Amino acid sequence: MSEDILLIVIKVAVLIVILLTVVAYTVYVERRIMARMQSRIGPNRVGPFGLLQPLADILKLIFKEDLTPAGADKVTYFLAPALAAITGLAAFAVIPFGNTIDLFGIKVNLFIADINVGLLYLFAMSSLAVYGIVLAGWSSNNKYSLLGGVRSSAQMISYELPLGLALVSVVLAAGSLSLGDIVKAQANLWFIVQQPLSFVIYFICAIAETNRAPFDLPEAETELIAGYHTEYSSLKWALFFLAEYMAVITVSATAVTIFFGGWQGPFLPGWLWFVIKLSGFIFFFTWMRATLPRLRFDQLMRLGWKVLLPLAALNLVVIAGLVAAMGG
Amino acid sequence: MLSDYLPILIMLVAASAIGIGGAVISWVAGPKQPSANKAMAYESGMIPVGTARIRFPVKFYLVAMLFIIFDVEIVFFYPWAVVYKQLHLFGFVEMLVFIGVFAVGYIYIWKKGALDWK
Amino acid sequence: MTASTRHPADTIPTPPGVTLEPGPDDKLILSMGPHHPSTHGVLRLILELDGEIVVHATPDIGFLHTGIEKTAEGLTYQQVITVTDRMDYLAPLSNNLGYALAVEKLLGVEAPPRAQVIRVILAELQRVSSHLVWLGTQGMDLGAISVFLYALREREKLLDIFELCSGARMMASYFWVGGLLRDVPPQFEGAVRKILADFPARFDEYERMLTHNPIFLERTQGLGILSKEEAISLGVGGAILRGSGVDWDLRRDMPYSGYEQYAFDVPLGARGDVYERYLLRVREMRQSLRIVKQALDRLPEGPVRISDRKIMPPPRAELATSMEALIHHFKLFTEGFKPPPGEAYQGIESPKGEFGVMVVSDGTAKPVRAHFRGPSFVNLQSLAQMVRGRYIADVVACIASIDIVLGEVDR
Amino acid sequence: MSVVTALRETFGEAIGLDLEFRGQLIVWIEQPAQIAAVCSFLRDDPRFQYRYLSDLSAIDRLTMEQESLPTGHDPAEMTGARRFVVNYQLLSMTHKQRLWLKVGLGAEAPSLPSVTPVWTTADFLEREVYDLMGIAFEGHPDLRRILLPDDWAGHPLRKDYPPAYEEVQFSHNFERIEKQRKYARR
Repeated sequence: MSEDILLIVIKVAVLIVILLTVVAYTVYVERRIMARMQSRIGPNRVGPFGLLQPLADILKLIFKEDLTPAGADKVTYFLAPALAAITGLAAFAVIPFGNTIDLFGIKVNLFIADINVGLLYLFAMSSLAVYGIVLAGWSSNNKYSLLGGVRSSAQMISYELPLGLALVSVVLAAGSLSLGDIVKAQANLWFIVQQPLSFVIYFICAIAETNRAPFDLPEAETELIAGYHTEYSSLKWALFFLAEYMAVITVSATAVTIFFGGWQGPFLPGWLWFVIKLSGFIFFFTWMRATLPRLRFDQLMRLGWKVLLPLAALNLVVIAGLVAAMGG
Repeated sequence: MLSDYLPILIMLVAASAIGIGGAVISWVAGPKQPSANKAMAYESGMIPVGTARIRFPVKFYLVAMLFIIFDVEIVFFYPWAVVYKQLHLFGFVEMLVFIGVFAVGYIYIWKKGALDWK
Repeated sequence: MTASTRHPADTIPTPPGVTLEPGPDDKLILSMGPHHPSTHGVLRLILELDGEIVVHATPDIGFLHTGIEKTAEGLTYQQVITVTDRMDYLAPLSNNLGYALAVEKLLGVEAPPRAQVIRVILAELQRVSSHLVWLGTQGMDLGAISVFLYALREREKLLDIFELCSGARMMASYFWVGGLLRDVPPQFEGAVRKILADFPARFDEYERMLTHNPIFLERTQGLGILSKEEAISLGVGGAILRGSGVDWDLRRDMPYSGYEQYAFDVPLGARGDVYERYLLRVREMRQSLRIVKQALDRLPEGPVRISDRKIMPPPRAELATSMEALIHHFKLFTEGFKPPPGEAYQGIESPKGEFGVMVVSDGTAKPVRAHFRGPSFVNLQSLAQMVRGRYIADVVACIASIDIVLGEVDR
Repeated sequence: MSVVTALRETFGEAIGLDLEFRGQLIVWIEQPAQIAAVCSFLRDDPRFQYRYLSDLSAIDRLTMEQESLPTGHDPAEMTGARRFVVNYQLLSMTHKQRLWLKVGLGAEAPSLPSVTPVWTTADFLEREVYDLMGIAFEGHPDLRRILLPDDWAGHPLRKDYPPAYEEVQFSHNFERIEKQRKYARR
């Protein structure tokens, strides 16, 4: 092992603090951008340009009453938001967000762990996140929550297959499941250029995975009030928000890593390139939320099973053929 | 090899601290004035009729079953993809056969109408 | 008469046929509304669900009942105008118009030409403003939140015009029996012309966001279908009726307020689904602007109130010089005018369908009975039919396409 | 053939007074039991095609002065046998014509057949009349209160149901206030 445990602990602590800050400010930035797109102003009262708004929101939520509805399954109700947040945060561990840098003479790798099944680990974490939602929906003893939870599982079984299949072709081209290796494999050519269709399929599924518009079915507020988190208040509610925005950041980071050459780029340091590419994706998520209507969940299921899945399989065959033809 | 996973473990512990800690903080810091009305499940401002704990008819049950089968099949692609470049043409043909089997199953369930759930 | 008793908190009235406890077939009874983001106010729907599929939907209304018809019986004819504002609060001027025309019919008088033309201009602008709110909520209920903000931004400009004329943005009470509250200010024409110039491009903008949007098409086409026969039997009006292929518009077929002098098309659909209603309403907004343009071009000079001092008060300036004017003024604002005994029914094409007013007079200064036929109230009946066997998400789309205003449903 | 003539031919005695007031054709139906049949006839007859029911409402004539009744109202039996009047606004889209049907009902437990089999739209409209005026419609599939809570007492649009406010007295409305007094809340 090249790094000692102390360094790892420090890195984890710093990363988590950064992630929490990024989530808070992603919410702020999203609100500002959406407001601008909708000819509104957005939060601008707390601090300069409203920059302290996220802090104010969190403080408010900490001091809100923590309600547990009658008839709720108390343990599950308590653990569901925690589960959602834990999987959301932990998934980021395998993402390489920069090159190795020198810090006070110590070589620091800008990732927590580059395990050889990094991609599978990402899948595992994102699939586990659904449990947080389903359990929250079920344990609340609220019909709207229940419907939201059920929708979430319906959504999961629709997008997960094409998502998995679309990434096989990337693994095929990179020859590794390690995200670090996948980044290195794109040193000359980004995979978005080589496999645009894989990216499109991946990205559509990724939006569904984050429960964001136009696939925000489990919490469709005009249909299910707030879906699975109808009954949640205070920081527990904030944990769901944390999980959702972490998911946005993670899938965006994954897209950057797998298709856009990761942290690689000319002139600027690696981590800055990573942040720039990531911001682009977050802006895109916001843009879609402001633009698109919402699909119905049977339509999403049809899209996943009848359009994306065959397309992903076809894409895989073509890519495999090309790789084989180029002498692999 | 296994020590590669130590950072992951540390990350999980830290994330758990945030997740569970967050839930505990609000429980400690927030006011507590429970009342029967507050504890009532929210149903658009009306008193809920019946319970949410019913045997919920999950219409996409069959699709969920199929999902598990297909998901397992897709997982099989991964090890193959990792070593694909060493397998050369054999790997390609082998994959074609596997995708063929996959496609037959897929077309079968489509034709059977398992995907047109209602 | 004993005072009424409200429901004790632990019981909810449920319609017959709706079982409270889920039976062996696992039906979920879900109360959608009155406090729900997309029931457009306080509509309550009792949904009987099989999974996410609606087996049966029963509207439960009355949460906003304010007894407008009873209140009207205690007001003089002119005062009733203010309560008509509060029915369809997205189109108060249409309500004013229907009521003013009904009482004018009862009296046997007609508003002066200038007043009639101004009424047409404002009623059509009101139609546009009502449709804009509908467009926004239809978009928002389907998840396209930006459309809502754009539509309301444009509506603000229309409300500015109403404010210019009447001093109030929503509850205008501008159309009086026998004319208008007062003449329009000099800036009026310029302001309306600016709207005529600006709005078509705005409508194009909304259409770019929705008309060919695949998700929007997927969500609205083939949904909430009413056949021609069903539409007539259900008595629905406005875009719902025309969307089902019934070629009927009171402005054209039973003209009032001089609508026969304007050239305009009545958009007609055939499929009768939510998408068709969307298309029709957007086209109706363009036609309304066409009418406004014609009316503005021919706006005649002259008084905006009838000269009959027994009905309309004299101009303020006269009060200082004429004793008779003072008496008239006093009598009108304390006692009101007295129409002859009789009854009148007047239907107008409000943005949502036929808005009907029946007034009954016994020769005193207050109506014995004023009945309002709210189009939203009647249109709401079609909801149960539209959503049967569809998903919860479709219920939301259907409610939005009916374009109900609960102030009018509950009155 | 005018619609009144046709109605008299088909229903005879059941059709009462007909008159025209301010361009509105008003026809009284003397036998309330016949109303559904009359409506059904008017809807289906190819000559008239009153296929659209615009409105359905009711009037309580309890406080109306005999001499101040609108044209066509029979002063003789105002408050007793025909205290309530139910109005039907029929619309013929083919002929662009309206027809106003009126049915008088007695003060005691007023009821008449429902027209819901003729027009679906009568469902809510009849429930509203039932709720606010207390007129029962026989054969209505679901006759419940619609606007008021189910356990509300009384029917607010009746004239003997007091409004919740007191009218300001002027010399011109003493009589009216006096008349309302006996129904006022104690």
